[in-house]
Amino acid sequence: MYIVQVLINGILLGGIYAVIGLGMSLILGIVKLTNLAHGEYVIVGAFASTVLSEMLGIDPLLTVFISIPLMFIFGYLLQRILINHSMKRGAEPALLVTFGFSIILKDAMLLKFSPDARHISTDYSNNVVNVFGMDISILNGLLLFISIIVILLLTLFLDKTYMGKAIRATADDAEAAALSGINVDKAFAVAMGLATATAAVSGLCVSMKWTFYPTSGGRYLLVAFVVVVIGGLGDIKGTLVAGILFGLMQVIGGANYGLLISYIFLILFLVVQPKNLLGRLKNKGGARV
Amino acid sequence: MSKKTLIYLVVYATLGLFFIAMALTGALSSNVMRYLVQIFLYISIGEVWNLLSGYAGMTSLGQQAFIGLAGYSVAMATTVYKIHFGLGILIGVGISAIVATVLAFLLLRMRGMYFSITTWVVAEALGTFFLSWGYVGKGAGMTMNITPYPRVDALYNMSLAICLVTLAVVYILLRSKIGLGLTAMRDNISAAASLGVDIGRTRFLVYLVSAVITAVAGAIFCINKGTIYPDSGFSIGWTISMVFICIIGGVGTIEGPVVGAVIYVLLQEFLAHYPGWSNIILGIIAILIIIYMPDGIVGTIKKKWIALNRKTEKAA
Amino acid sequence: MSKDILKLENIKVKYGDFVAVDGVTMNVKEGHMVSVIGLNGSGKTSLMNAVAGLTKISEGKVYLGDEDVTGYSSHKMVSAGLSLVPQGGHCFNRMTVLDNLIVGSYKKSARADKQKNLEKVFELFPVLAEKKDMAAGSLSGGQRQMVAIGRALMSNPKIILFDELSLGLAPVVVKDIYATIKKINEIDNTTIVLIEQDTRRAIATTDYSYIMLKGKVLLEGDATDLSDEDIKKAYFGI
Amino acid sequence: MQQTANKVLKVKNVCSGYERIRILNGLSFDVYEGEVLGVIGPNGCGKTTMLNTLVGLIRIDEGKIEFNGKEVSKLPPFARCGLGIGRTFQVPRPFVGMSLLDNVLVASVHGAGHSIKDGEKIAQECLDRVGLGDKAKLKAGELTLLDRKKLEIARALGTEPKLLLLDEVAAGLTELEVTEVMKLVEELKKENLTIIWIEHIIETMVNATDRLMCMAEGKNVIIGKPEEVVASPIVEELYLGVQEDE
Repeated sequence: MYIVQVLINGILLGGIYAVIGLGMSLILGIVKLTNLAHGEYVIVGAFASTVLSEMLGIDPLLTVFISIPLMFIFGYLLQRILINHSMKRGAEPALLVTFGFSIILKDAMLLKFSPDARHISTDYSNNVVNVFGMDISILNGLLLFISIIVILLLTLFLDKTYMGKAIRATADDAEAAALSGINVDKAFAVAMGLATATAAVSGLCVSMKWTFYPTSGGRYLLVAFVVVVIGGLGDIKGTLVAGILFGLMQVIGGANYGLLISYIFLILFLVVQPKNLLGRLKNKGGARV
Repeated sequence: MSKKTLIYLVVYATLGLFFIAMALTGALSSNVMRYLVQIFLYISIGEVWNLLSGYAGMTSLGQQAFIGLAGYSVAMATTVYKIHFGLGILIGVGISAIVATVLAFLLLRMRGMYFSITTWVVAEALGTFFLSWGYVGKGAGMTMNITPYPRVDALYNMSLAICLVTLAVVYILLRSKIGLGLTAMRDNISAAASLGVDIGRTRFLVYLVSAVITAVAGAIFCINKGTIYPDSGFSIGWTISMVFICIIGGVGTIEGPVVGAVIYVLLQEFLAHYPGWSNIILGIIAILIIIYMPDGIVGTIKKKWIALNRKTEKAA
Repeated sequence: MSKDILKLENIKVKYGDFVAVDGVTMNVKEGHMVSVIGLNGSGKTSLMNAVAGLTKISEGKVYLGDEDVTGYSSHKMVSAGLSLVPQGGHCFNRMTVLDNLIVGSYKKSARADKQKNLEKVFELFPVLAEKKDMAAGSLSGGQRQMVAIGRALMSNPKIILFDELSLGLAPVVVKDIYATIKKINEIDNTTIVLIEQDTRRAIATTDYSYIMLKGKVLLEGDATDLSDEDIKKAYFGI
Repeated sequence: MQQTANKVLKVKNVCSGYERIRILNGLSFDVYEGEVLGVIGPNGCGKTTMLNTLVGLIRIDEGKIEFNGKEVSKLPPFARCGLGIGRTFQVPRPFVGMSLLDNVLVASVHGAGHSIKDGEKIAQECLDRVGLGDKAKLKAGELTLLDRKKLEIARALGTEPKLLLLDEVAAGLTELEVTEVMKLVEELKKENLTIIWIEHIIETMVNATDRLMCMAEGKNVIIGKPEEVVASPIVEELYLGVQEDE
């Protein structure tokens, strides 16, 4: 029974990890940019939820309706004004610009919010329901639900809308996309906006689930990397599976070794094959995911 | 030896001798010495990061691994084993060299962002490991137990020594056969490979040299601070400083990191008056330089200089 | 009867100090099929990429109808009515054939005609209708070329530039695609510019031809003006 | 005469390409010692890919490359260079931040294995041979295209190759400049180097090469005496297209 409980906890956490990885995955897969500031975006999202729920006195879950559009505009403008420009100088300058940006954001948050630990707690934070003898945290369930909604909406957007198709086309072949009438700079900016919008959601999850600091960004950036590398670039379903895998690692490893296990896993992974595991298994026809 | 080489050597030797003489005569106030310690150490780690990123195309975000390893080596040597801190530095260098060699097997197969990310993850993993390792005091860290504790002039001598050694090593390396290949790799890697440069071996050597020098400088940094804990020793902040120094000064030149380190330390000192703002302003400066002055200060001046020379030649 | 739809005035394209196109002037009449012929390195692809806004024009002017479109980026060119089908087609390999075509109707003014244009494309290339839900990357080279052509048609272009359609394709497939292009030209009176290495086929199919060598137009004229001998002399020097 | 000469290079059924696109598709040919083998073929037929595969910049998927009786198919580029395969790039890739002398020095030190001191002398000689001797101190980034092309050749010579691969040395140059580069290659021929030479100007290739190979779709279509190859119907068809009466 204990094992089933661990599995359930891991899967519930997996949704959060998947959304954290999702934003990273979008940018890597579409814009072909390693965004070292993604962890800070998550923390910005966490502060956004904290501040909004305090200021407006609303349930933290509702803050996403404000923080998502705000974060989208933030990401869109950032890409349009700054990053598109630096990407024309090559991959490395762009990488370093995002690195610089992560530092600026982190210290700006330190300045504004002090280095203290933060956490949003609600009346239902610690409530548990019992289903078939298993304890299921209501909060974890809610967060998983939100995560899945976000993943679904994003998939729908990319599959069904003109802009979504344009973004996928740009990811496949930017030159051919431009020749089809797509403004590639704009497509990139929308993709970045979507990525920062997912960070608003992961920020909410982080703020309700754990304590966070202005300096926590690096940790979530690494989480995002692990999820992306395992799940594959720009592969949304793969990201969900990888998120759950990561969640299980955390639950099994516990507070002390969870992170370490995933780091080692990631390193081994990168060494063996810097592509993605799920994709490879798919190609070989071995995995059913 | 060309005229240019001679000028370089004379300038370096004069500066080196000047700083040595300053130490011997005791003409410097301890305050000035404190800045110079920082500058010398940052020059050292900046120079080797420049070798890695600017020449060999290996943008490492995990050099702090070697700073942490060396710092902990000194701390362990002096507190647990009660041996001289110099021996501790040597042990730190040895451990760093071994770790670098093992890592090289994994890292040198990777390209671009995968290399960058893996170096960072390795450093983070080490930090996380030390955080939960009771033997090294977990998150609380350790205090250097050195008696008598080295004073600022001793630290000055040590950091001046490592700085001069680093510059000499980098200079000789770049002048050697390996450096020739390395500079070629910087400009065009496939052409270099086609002309007979062994890319893999060159990369390994550069990685090893950078690990060793970063370890020595890191050990002195930690002795200067007096304590080490996982969040300081394995902090990404070390890499941030290296990146800034090289971007501001200019990657791919010897002089770049020297200029960058001086500006970095002075700027940080100046920005200390505005607590909390220093990294923000440094970050903005770095981004502006990447976009508008991609060759850094030294590179831009060099280009302007060449353009100016050409103009006067044409005019003549 | 017809006016010029595309006018190139003394176009130069440089990459650094490499002069790829060295002062080319062309006038393409509305509804015509025109070919630009040359060996590789002659500058014909550089010229077309620059006209379509993929690379920068160093000197000269481009007019589309009466509009000065010099220096327009690619997506603005498409909006203005000029499409380029690049060398090798370049499909969005991970997207379905249908999605590839829909992306072609991305520009605002073409969206309303999406259904009509889709039907037209499927009529021209029935095989694409059969495979519309397959990933473009899984198609054969000729079929990918069809997707690229269809995608260009989806944007209601006034003029389409085709860069080396026959590259790497089997002769039978090439013949089919050429026939289809002729049809496109006839149905909608769409102006066509073919960039080709295959001299004889190009001259025989089009109304007017430009032969380029080393960045310049060497010969121009219609099929009666350009003899095999002239061309051989230009190419082989014999 | 050629038939009795040694085979320097044997290429057997070689396949290679990028990621999922296969460009060379069963390419086979031999090169005899001391000859100049010209390579022509329409755009996209795999000429440059062939050079990249021969020097090891692109991994070989199938087939075998033998150089002087030794299989080199799996060796990294620097090792093949050390055995004596030198090449130029179609679009020159100078080390822009280094002087011309240092550019060639990389070749003579790493490729040919000289000490820096000896290497400098040899590098200067190589620069003299291509007519860049007086510009040795200039930075390579400041050169005109013609001089960059010459530098490509000087660097390739610096590796002291037994087999020299030339990739479109004339592309992008004006007529006058082409003549100058051609003269340079003529001189190299006299030194009994074995050369594989890709070029588009068929006219010059007919005069300047001993044998001519025409490629299409990653294969060797025809190889033989230059006049015969140019006159063959296959080549005419490849370049001019099929004669059709419509």
